[in-house]
Amino acid sequence: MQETIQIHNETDAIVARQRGRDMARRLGFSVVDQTRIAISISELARNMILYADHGEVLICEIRDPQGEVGLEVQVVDNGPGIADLEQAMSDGFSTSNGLGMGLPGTKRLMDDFVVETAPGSGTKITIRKWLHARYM
Amino acid sequence: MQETIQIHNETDAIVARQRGRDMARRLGFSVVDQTRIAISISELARNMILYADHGEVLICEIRDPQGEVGLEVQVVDNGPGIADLEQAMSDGFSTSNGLGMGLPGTKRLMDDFVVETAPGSGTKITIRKWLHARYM
Amino acid sequence: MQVPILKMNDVLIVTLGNEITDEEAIRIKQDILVKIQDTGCEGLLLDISVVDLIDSFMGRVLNEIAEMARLMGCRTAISGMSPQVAITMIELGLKLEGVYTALTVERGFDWLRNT
Amino acid sequence: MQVPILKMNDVLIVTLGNEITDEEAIRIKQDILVKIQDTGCEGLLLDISVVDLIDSFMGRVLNEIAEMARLMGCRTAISGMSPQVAITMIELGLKLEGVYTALTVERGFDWLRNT
Ligand SMILES: Nc1ncnc2c1ncn2[C@@H]1O[C@H](COP(=O)(O)OP(=O)(O)O)[C@@H](O)[C@H]1O
Ligand SMILES: Nc1ncnc2c1ncn2[C@@H]1O[C@H](COP(=O)(O)OP(=O)(O)O)[C@@H](O)[C@H]1O
Repeated sequence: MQETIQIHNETDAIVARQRGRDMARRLGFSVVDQTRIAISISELARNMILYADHGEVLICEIRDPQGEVGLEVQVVDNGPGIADLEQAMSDGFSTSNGLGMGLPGTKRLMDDFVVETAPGSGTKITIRKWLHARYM
Repeated sequence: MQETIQIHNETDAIVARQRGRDMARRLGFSVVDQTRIAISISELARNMILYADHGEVLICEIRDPQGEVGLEVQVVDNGPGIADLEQAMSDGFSTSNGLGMGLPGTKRLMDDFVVETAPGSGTKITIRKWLHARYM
Repeated sequence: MQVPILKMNDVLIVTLGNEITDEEAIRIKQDILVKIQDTGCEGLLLDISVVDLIDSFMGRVLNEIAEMARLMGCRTAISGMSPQVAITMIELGLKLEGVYTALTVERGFDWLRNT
Repeated sequence: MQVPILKMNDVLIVTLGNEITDEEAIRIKQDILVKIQDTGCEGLLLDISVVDLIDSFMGRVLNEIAEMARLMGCRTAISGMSPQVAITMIELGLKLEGVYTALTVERGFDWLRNT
């Protein structure tokens, strides 16, 4: 299972989080995990609109070497990138008078959280949730 | 429609915000938008008095290429300018024990917010509100 | 989306939907505040039982409505938050401050009528 | 502008106008505090129903009056804020803390008399 959603405005972000929730439900995630995934997609997609204007969200089913089922979301843009990632990942830091909870909060909600970014080369954030998390 | 108000003291700032409100009303802006415009003029004109001693406020009707009606305010002074604009734009930053909400707050209230400034060459802040904002 | 605002015994009741955009949020705020002024109601009940998540955007909207209503002299209660919404909201790091919370519409309503 | 301060049943009532300058703000603060001392009133009602915006200057004046009155042992209620003032004040980023808010003069007055 794999889906790609182009993100240009908030309505797209709402569609993407709904798709994430649907796929999570089909894979057998609990309602709480479905919500963790949906809220994470919402935060990252809104960031993309705000800081990078547009981009895309890929949602897919994954398996690890042991056959463990998971859901992976990639949020990819060609925006300005994040210069100081450590700062951006800290609770309350925001360059837009936002709450500054999006990145650190999403990290708390998911099992895996990986950022690839550099100034001028866009941002790719990959998040994963495992059906039976070995660590939570 | 265009008006220029010379700003030397707070009474002038009060006149300027009243003129902004009047023009906004004539252009058909809602009472809430009229208030957003008036409060923004008030903040910027008070800053001017405080940091640059005096200056002027220009209020005019504008149209974008698609014919969309808007109201533009230019707040111009020959004061010391702002050395670190990013810092000045962050919530709570003030060099005068102020609340530090004037610049970031005005940005939130308006549709467009542009600052041109350099140390020693004064400050020009241009703000706009569109009658039917395409992005809010 | 035009959000209907119900008036019942001096309490305004608003049922918030799931997919509120920025523009809708701005309109909802204005509609609620004008209604407070027009009706003189001192209680506002936001029912969120159909809301399936509260992200930082929605959290901000709820906090702003409650704070704006308070400035006018009207108290806000929020009813019907589901367990998954509560858990994920706290994990994300959001807070709802200065708002009374109730399990059901009935209890939120009773609280607003009796304070 | 000389702001009249009305005393009614141990509550001081002040109607604030729209265009308060720094100097007037200073005088209003002094007048109110002296009046609190002279009358021994424990309640202060600031009616802002004609105020058409609260910018950071006005927000600071209101907060200062309330805080000074509190230090003297007098509680403050603010009544009559309009929807557009509430919305823009919050969007600007201002807060009114430690102040009771009421929809109308009557309700603010009742609250001050009963607490
Ligand atoms: N896709 C992105 N592109 C560029 N910068 C970003 C992106 N996402 C987040 N950032 C930066 O990281 C900061 C922190 O993000 P976040 O924790 O979500 O808080 P907020 O969005 O409230 O500011 C943002 O203020 C912004 O500077
Ligand atoms: N017109 C101006 N000229 C020079 N500096 C200014 C001007 N306007 C604002 N500033 C600087 O920007 C800072 C932030 O302004 P603002 O957000 O309005 O907060 P505050 O006025 O409460 O300090 C001010 O403290 C000042 O240092």
